[in-house]
Parts: sequence; structure tokens; C-alpha cells
Amino acid sequence: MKLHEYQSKQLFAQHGIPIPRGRVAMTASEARTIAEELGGRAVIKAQVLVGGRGKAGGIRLAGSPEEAEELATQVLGMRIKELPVRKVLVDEAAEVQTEIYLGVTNDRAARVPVMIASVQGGIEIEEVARKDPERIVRVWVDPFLGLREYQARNLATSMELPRQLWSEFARIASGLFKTFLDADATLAEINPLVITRTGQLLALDGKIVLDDNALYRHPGLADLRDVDEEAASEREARKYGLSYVKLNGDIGCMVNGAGLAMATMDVIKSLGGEPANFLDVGGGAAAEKVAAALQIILADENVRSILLNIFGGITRCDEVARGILMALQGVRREVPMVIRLVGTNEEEGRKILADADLPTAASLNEAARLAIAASQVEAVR
Amino acid sequence: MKLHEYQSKQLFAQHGIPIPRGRVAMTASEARTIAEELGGRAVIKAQVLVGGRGKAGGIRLAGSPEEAEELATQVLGMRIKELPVRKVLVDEAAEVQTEIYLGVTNDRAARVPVMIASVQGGIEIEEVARKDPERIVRVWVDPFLGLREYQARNLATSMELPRQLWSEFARIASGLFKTFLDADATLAEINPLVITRTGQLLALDGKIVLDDNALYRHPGLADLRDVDEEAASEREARKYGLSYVKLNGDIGCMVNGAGLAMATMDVIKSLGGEPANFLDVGGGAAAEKVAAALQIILADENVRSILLNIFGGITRCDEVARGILMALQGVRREVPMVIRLVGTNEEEGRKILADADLPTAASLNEAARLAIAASQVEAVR
Amino acid sequence: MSILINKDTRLLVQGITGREGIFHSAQMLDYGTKIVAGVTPGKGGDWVLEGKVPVFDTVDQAMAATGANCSVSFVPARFAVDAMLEAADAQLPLLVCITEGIPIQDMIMVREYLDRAGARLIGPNCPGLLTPGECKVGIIPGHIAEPGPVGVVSRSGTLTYEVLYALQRNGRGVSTCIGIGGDPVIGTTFLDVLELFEADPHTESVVLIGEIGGTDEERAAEFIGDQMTKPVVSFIAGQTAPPGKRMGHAGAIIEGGSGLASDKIAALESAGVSVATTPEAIPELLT
Amino acid sequence: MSILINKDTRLLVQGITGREGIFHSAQMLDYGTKIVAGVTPGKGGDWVLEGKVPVFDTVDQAMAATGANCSVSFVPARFAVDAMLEAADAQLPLLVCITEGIPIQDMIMVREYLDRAGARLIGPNCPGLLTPGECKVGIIPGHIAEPGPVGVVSRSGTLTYEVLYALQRNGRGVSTCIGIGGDPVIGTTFLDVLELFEADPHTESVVLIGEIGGTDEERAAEFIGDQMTKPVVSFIAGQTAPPGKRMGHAGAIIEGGSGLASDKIAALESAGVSVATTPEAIPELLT
Repeated sequence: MKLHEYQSKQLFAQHGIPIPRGRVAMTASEARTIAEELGGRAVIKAQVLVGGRGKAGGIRLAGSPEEAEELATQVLGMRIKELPVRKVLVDEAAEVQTEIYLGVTNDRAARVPVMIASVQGGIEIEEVARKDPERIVRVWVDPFLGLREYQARNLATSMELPRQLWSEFARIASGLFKTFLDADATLAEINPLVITRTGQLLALDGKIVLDDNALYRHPGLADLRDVDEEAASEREARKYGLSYVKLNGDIGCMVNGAGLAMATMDVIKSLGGEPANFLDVGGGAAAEKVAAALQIILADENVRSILLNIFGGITRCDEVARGILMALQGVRREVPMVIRLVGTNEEEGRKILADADLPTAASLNEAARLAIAASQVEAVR
Repeated sequence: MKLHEYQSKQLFAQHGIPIPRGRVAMTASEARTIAEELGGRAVIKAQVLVGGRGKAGGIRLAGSPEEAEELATQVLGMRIKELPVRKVLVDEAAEVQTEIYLGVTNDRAARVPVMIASVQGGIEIEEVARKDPERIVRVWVDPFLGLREYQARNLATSMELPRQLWSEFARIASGLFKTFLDADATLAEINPLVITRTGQLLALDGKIVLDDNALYRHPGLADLRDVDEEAASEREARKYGLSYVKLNGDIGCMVNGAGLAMATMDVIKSLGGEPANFLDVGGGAAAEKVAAALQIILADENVRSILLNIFGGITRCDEVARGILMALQGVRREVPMVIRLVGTNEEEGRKILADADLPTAASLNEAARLAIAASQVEAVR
Repeated sequence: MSILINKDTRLLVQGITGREGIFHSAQMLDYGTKIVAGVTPGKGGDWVLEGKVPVFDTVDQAMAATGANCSVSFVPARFAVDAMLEAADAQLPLLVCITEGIPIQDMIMVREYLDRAGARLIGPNCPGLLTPGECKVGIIPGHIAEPGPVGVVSRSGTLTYEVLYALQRNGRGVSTCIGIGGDPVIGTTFLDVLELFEADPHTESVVLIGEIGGTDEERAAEFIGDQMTKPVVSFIAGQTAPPGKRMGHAGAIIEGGSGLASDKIAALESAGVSVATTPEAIPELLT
Repeated sequence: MSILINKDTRLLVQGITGREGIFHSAQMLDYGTKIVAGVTPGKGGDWVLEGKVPVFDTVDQAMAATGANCSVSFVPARFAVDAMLEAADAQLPLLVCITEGIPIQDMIMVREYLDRAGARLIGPNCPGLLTPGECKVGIIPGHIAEPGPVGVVSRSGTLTYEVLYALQRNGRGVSTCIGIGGDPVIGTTFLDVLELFEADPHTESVVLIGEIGGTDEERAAEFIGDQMTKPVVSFIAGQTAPPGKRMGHAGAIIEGGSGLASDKIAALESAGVSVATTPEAIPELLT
């Protein structure tokens, strides 16, 4: 789960990291009030959970409260990568001298958190990593010991930060690591961490991604979820514990297991079709989950055929079959469906479907071919 | 640093461990008031930092507030192992069914904390350990992971606790381990942890010993030190960072290093003398430390001679020599002194002493012999 | 004719009395797996599966009574960490954790502890192991594989079944199939399993089923190129997944340029691995 | 003719600009120890000891510039943990920590980390090492020992000097003297050092100086009885210490019946060790 910039910065501040003065506004007149409080000059920043806000014009500098109101009106009217901007952060404008990148994530190969820093902050860190890898410095952190002061000092000296900033930098790095650890984050980054003209360090922008599996022990953080930022279908999917990503094709997919779901999409594409979505009904999928998944797929107007690919392990085929029948009660039936059901209790599952006149395909390739053919027939109609 | 029973139990309570209702009283009338609050019946417990209170009559059961006052008067008038009783804890009396021992300390060999439990609580755990070792169960705890629930369950099943007590026992064990870890303790024990007639678990008595080296990061705990419980000389020694233990002999010792100090005492004893004290002036002992140490030794009326054994490593012999001269200014000089000074800067040190007409001994055995002889001469005078 | 599990495996099931635990224990028992004990705290003394399997309160007690040499856990995510630590502490050499939804930081901690304890973990969030004809530990459907010389290792769950099914239909037998799980931090990696297959005299070739995210496939490719003598065939899921979109598995996020299917396929192919375009194309690539 | 340190030791001093650090660095330099670098954060770029030793801000920088192979730390207790971790992280194989007053829980953590990093620690709260005539790392006075065949290992500080002094006056030379420190949790134990002395062709006999508390002497006795071929002579301090009274060293508390001098002496004697009644009696027990 991603946090907004303003939410991330609030967590930073709770861990002693200096952030600019500022607040979130839902309306342009609120933005004006905040700009007045800040003394006139202010930065208006769109709060959306996608990258590329700056390029899209979602970050603007206002010289006065009036201008702040005007710019906020513009930004609040924007869509960035299809997401409508519903909130802006109104921050005090900083006089920036240097932009640093500072982030923590897990190094999967080393199986410990890694803190990454670069004096080339402000732009995409991946860009720097590719073009100028020696400008990126990193320290691996023992999760039990936490980030030690010498490690922060090693980062500071490697980046050639001025000596008088070392202890404040160490404090911020330590705060960022604690933020990461305490929140069960998978990413916590300050970008840019700026050195201001007056020589202060300040976290101008930031991002936190939380580990969804750990949200249960952070009820306060779970509450920060911005449901406005999700497509209705994805919100509905989450409610049923389904993993759903809408795509642009016309063949709806329902598969159990992320790997098989991706493989099913790969097969559809390799045979010339276009998947309408990724949908993993998960392990142990009960009938009602399958029903909810079907509803979500059918709600997508682009879907012209549906491929159900269920290979039963934890998920029992008989349950899946019952779920399909349950879901089909009382919904539009115009969309043709190709069902593939193999694995635990497959006999029972197939029998249930056969009894309801729903035939099943034997192989994945065959199922994909049938689904593609059906979608083309539908498209012609 | 040892904590009193009442202080230990307050820390337990802060970590969710159930303790009896009760408070500390400095006077017998306070004890009466507390007994009244508790409903009449109460246990009066001497708060002194030595073992064997029970045997010495320092723990008494009162049936009424009047009796509580009377017994408190008696207990507050006692000395237990020479320590005057200045406080009593007045606790609600519990109906005890079973007495359990539960403690955490560091296993030096395994280099991790170990939690020890026994259903033979209430008496000396060492006794049980010697006579009935299989009645003692233990789990080693990873300091990073903390005490896990399965470990508490393993203790509970090994002790054959009733199943319905497992989760409460696990909660208490976890609280005790957290107390140990959070306080930087070297020992935290509940003895007895009782099962009451009504089937509740209750920490009736407890003891915590803190790691002196870690007190700097626990200012709140450091404040719990009961200076009344220390001999004036030991308090004075602590002020100067000296390690001093008063003993019953007549040869005062000042040595740098605990090992050498013990060896010096061993040598004195092996030659027929009796050390008056253990005193380690420590590494890096400066002149003023040495001066303070001399003052403390000279304050002991039993001391008939003094053996200074300084082997210079971190401690420089010239500093020691200056400390001796400084200390000797303005104090009684009647007690003869044998000085042995070897190691770093020994030439300068000896020269300083020689200039002040203080001769030095070459070997430890010789120094000990001279000190013993001098004490016998003094004793005859 | 297998690695890690065989007919001598004495299995302990953690969380045996739960819904999934009891269902899959019955399936394992049917397959012929020797389930010697179950553990559910508070249910010690019960007998389950028609009185065939005793239940204990703790792994220690179960070990003392039955001498299990492998454990499989169906314990819910919030208790799964404790279950793994308890099994490792009780000296079980091989742990299989089916449970999904364990936080990454917990797994970092568990993995560190197990490494020190010398216990091998398969999973978490994995389907377990299957040595066809001998032993099934976990949830891989038993009827979709026959004994034979092909080793199968996979990060995915159901995609593994798909491949097993395809092998079966093509008359290819399997030595052992291992689902290692798709989480960011797992116990046993591709590399570890490839080493075991390379050393197993009864495994003649290996099928490796990867997916987008992480760099495990790349490290496996390095090992295959440098040290493996047996042929390896592969399939990588997620070739058509849009970058940056989360596809369900915590491990299957495309992270900042690395973890792409194309990178993995290139690495594998340059190590001499035949990479199939669909799972069902795997059998025909096996020599 | 030594273990752990010799004339090829390239020493890095952590906390070199502090009062004790600079004093003892001068003494080590005088003795002939090759001090190649000092580290004090914030003092990088300075030169100390008459311009002979460069100071760096971090151990990493010092290592990159000088290739040290041993570090000694005089850093105050509150920063000593970081100093040890930093040195281990920078791949220094041998750390010596003179600092006293480090909390036990911190040392448990450090020890665990160093074991994993593969770094050997001597100390903390120890006087360090001396290979007479070659190298001195720490604070053992150099002039009280000559080169020779006797290995010395001790938990104590100044008591060690006492024994060295007695050996010198008796014309006995020392291969290497190691003060391992008396804290409850230390890096290198008696056992570790005895193994090194047993393997060192130039050490012919060993002096072991123990004290009350813990069970390190008992474990050393076991090793001596089972595996050592070289003669061992010992002295145990605290034979007359009253039980239960704390005698300054955190390690020297008599804990619940174990840790008594009498137990240690009995264990050592039954392993064939001659135990001296006073430190000055040690040389005459050496064969």
C-alpha cells in the first residue's frame, strides 16, 4: 500500500526528520489560507499515488496567496495518469542548494534492508543508477542492530557531505530507517533531501510503500489508505481478498495463483489475444470469492470473453465449480466463458459444471485459443 | 544495582504482570492505614537488599490493621544481616495453592539470556537445582527475537501447568523477559509466582538486579538507587568510581584492577594476614581517585596497616604517586603504609615517592609480608 | 530417486487441526506420506484422521514421541513465524511452510534464525514438495505426476501444477517437484535446489519455473552456466505483465528495471537453458 | 614465535585522539608496533604522534588508505559498540577493545554480529596483547616481558602484569601474552587462546590466569585434559573472596554456587594443571 507524499512526510516528522511547514488542502480557498499562514510564497503539490507529477504540471510555485489559490484551482482540476487530483499539499517554498536522494528498501538477494543515498537526488534514482552508478552509495543494515551511526557517517563521507552536516544527516538517516522498520515498509525514501541555502537539511518530498501483509499490526497506518485513489473494481477485489489489475484487452481472466495468472496472460498474448485484466483468486478460494471475481470481470465493458483457469491445490475444484454456478445466478450471461479445471477434486468440479451444461477445456493452450476465438466472435456481433 | 522487592514489582506491573495490591510504608501507622485499605489482612515485608528476610522474621502476616501496625513496628525496628529495616511493603495476603519460580538471567557460556522455571518455587532455586535438577526447566532466548510464545508454552508444558493457565503464563513470562531486556537487567525473577486458590497467577515476590554499566541509559531506574542501603564508605567509593567492599580484617588494601586486588587479598591471607577491604581504584585512576581511596581506607577504624599495590598499565605510576602524596596531606598518618609501584612510568612514580621519603617494595609477596608485619606492630602498640 | 523427501520421510504437521491442515493431511496420508504427528497447542492428546495421527501441544513433545524428520506448517500467518522457529528449535532439519501472507521483516528474521540453527526451509507461501510415488509434503495434487528422471523447481504454485500436468501428459516422470514460493524472502532458493538436483544421481534434467521480480533466476543462470552438467529447461511467467503493476505475489513486482522477464530469459538462454514460450511447451524441450 | 600479533601487524587505532588513545599509541609506537592509521570521526586529515600517523574519519577510509590488519579501540563505552561493528564491517580480522563499562546486552549483540562477520575480538575491558620484542597492541607495559617460549592468557588486567613481571625476574621469556578481559561476555575465551597456543610451534608451555565467576576456566580445563599436549600452569584470583560480594569485575560475581575459585582449581588440577597459590609462585611451577 502506497502512502501519499503528505502522509509519508507526517511519518517522517514523527521520527524527527525535518520537513517543510505546510498542510493539505481539498479546495483552492483552503490552499490560499495555508499560503497566507506560510507568508505568501508556497508550493502547490498534487497528491496522487502515481509518479511523474512534476512533468504533468502537478507541482507549482506560487508567489502569493492569490496565486496559490489560482494554481490550486488548476491542479485540483487535473488528472495525472488518469487519476483525478483531489488534494494538494501546500508547503513552504525552500531555497534549495543541493538535492540528495536517501531511501531504504529490502535487498532481496542479501535478505536485509539496504539504505541508498546519492548526491544526485531530485531526479529518478534509477536513471542515476544506470548512468552513473558510482554516484550511488549504499549500506546494508542489520535489521536487529538498526542503522548504526558509523553507517550513516560512511554514507555522508562517501557522498562528500560537508562535515558540519554529518550529525544531522545521521539523525535523519536513523529516523528514516526507524520509519521503515516501525511501519513495516517495503520502501521509505526522501527525494529530495535538500541542503538549503542556509545549510539546513530538509525532507522536501517523500514516499512510503507499506507491506500489505503486515498492515494487520498497524491499524493506524491501514486507516491511511486512500480509497479514492483506487479504481472501484480494485477496491471491490481487495474487499474479497482478490488480486485484480485492470488492463486494456478484451479477454477477462480469472486464475488461481499469481504465477499461473501471469502465464495464462502470456499464453493469451502469444496466441494473439489481449487480456482484459490480471485476476488471482488466490489459494483456498471459496465459492463466494469466485463469485465476486466473476462479478468484477463482468463489470468491465471491454470484456468479450472470459477464460477461467483453475488448477486445484489448496483451491478445490468442486468449490470453484459451485462458485461459478453461484456467480452466474442473476448476472448477464452474454459473455462466453471458457473453463479449465484441473487438480484437487477435479472430478467433482467437472461434474458440477457438466450438470449445469458448462463444458471444460483440457489444456491451457486450448482454453486460451477458445477464449480468443469467442472474443472475436463477440467482437463481430 | 539491586532493586527492592517493591520496586521490582512495580516494574513487573508496568509490563503487565499481575502483582498483589499493596504499598510501601515508612512507619507503623502508615502500615496500619494500608492494611485498612486492603481490608484488614495483610503481609508486612521488610524491604532490605539482602536475602533471608523470611528466616530473620522480616515477613509477617497480620490479621487486622491493628496487628499490621504492631508487626510493622517490630519489623521496622529490626536489623537483617546488619542492615536496618527502613521500609516495609504492606501487601494483600494471597491464598496460595502452588509456588512457581520464574527468572531470567544471562547464560554466560551460551551468551544469550536464559529463562528458568520450576514448580518448586518459593524456596531457594539453587537448592532445587542441586537436589532435583530435573525440576528446573529452561529455555534460551534469542535477544533479538525475544521470548516467543512457543517457548513459554514449552516451559508451561514441561512444568505440567494446567492448560487453562498457559496463555496467562505466557503473558507473564513475556512481560518478565521484556522487563529484563528493557531495564538492562542481569537478573529478573519472580519467586514465588503463585497459583492462587481461585486459579489466578500472581507475582508475590520478585527481584531485579540491573547492569551498572547500562544505568546511563536508564536515568529513571538509576534514580531508584536506595542510598540508605549502602554503607557510607561504599557510597563514597561509588562517587569516585571506585569499587570498594568492606571486610573484617585489619590490612587496608588499595589495588588497581579487580583481579590483582583479589590476588593481593589471596596473598595476604596465604601469609596469615586478614584484608580489611577489597578496593579497586580501576584503570586510568587519576590522582584524585587515589586520594579518595586512601581517605576511605583510613576511615575504617580497624585498619592497622595499608598495602598499596599498583601495577601500571592504563594507570600511570607517576599519577598514582602524586595521588598518594595529595591524599596524605592533611590526614592522620599513624597507619603505616607499604607501597608497591611497578609498570608504566614506574621510574617517575618511584622518584616522586622517594622524594617524599616513601619507600617502595619490589615484589607482591614482600609487600604483603611487610604490611602484615606492620599491622602486627600496630596491634601491639 | 528424489531429493529432500522420500518414503522414509517422517512428517509432522503443524496446525493439523485447522481447516486446510486437516484437509491436506488427509490427502498426504492417502498419497502414502508417513504422517507421524500433528501439533496444535491446546489439542495435545487428541487423535485425528480416523485415529491414525496423534496431536501434541508442542513440537518438542511431538519430536520426543515420534522422531519426525520433516515438518509442514498450515498455521495462519500471524502464528506462522512462531511455528517455524519452534520447529527449528526442536532440531527438525527440514521445514515446509505453506502459509501465505507473512510480513517481509518477519521472514528476514526467521531466515536469519534458521540459517544459524541449520534448518532448511521450503517456502513460505509455497505448495511444498512431491516425490511421485513416495511422498507428498504440502498441497501439490498427487495425481498429476509420475515417478521419473525430471526434477522440477518453481517459484509459483498453480503454475507448477500446470507444468507437472503437461509433463505427465507427455509421459515424463518426475524425481522431485519443489515449489519454493514467490515471496521476496524465502528459505530455499533456485540455486540451492539446482545444487541438490545436480548431485542427485536419479535426476537427469531439470525444469525451472520462474517469474518476474527479484534476481533469483539470474543467479540460477550463473550456476547453470558455471557448474551444472544436467540440461535445464525453463519457463518465466510475466513476460507480458506491464511494468510497475503489482501482480499478486509480493515477489512479482518489477523493481526499478531489474526483475524483468526479458532479463531473466536472456540470462538463462546465455547459460544454455531452453526457455519455453508457454508452460505446455516445456516437455518437448526436454531432451 | 607468537600468536595473533607480530612484527607484520599493521595496527589501526580507533579513538586515537582521545587522552588514553594518544598516550598508549605513543607507547605502542615506542615499542615498535606499526601503527598505520588512527580513526576519530571529524578529525580526518589530521596527523598525530609527531606527524607519523594519519587520522581518518571512518575505518573504511583508513582501511582503503593503509590496509590495516588489526584494530585496537580506546573509544569511550557509549561509542565502543559502534566502533567494534564498524571495524568488523570494514573486514578487519582482529579487533582489540580496551574499553571498559560496556553493557552486557550490547556485548551479546556485538559478539553475535562479529561471529557472523568472521572477526575475532579480544576483550572488551582487557589490556590487549603483547608479543615481546615484536608488537604491543593495547596497554600491557612493554618493559616487563622478554621474548621466549611461555604463552600467557589472562582474564585480569594488572594481575597479568604481575605474572609477566614474575616471569621476567625468573628469566622466563614470553611468546605472546593475551588479556582476554573479565566481563561476562567477551570475544575470545580461554579455550580459543589455548587452541592457538597448542598449535603455535614456538610456545612450549602456557600460563592461564583466571578468576572467580563464570565457567570459562572449567571449560578450559576440559580442553587441557582432553586435547592439550603442552604443560599449563595456572593461578586463580579470588580464593579468599566472600561469596556473593561483587568484586569490581562484572564477571567476578559468584553466581549461585558455580564460579567458585575452589571449583576452578579442582577442575584445572584434575586436568593436570599445576595451580599456584600466589602469582609470584608461577615461574617455579613451569617445567
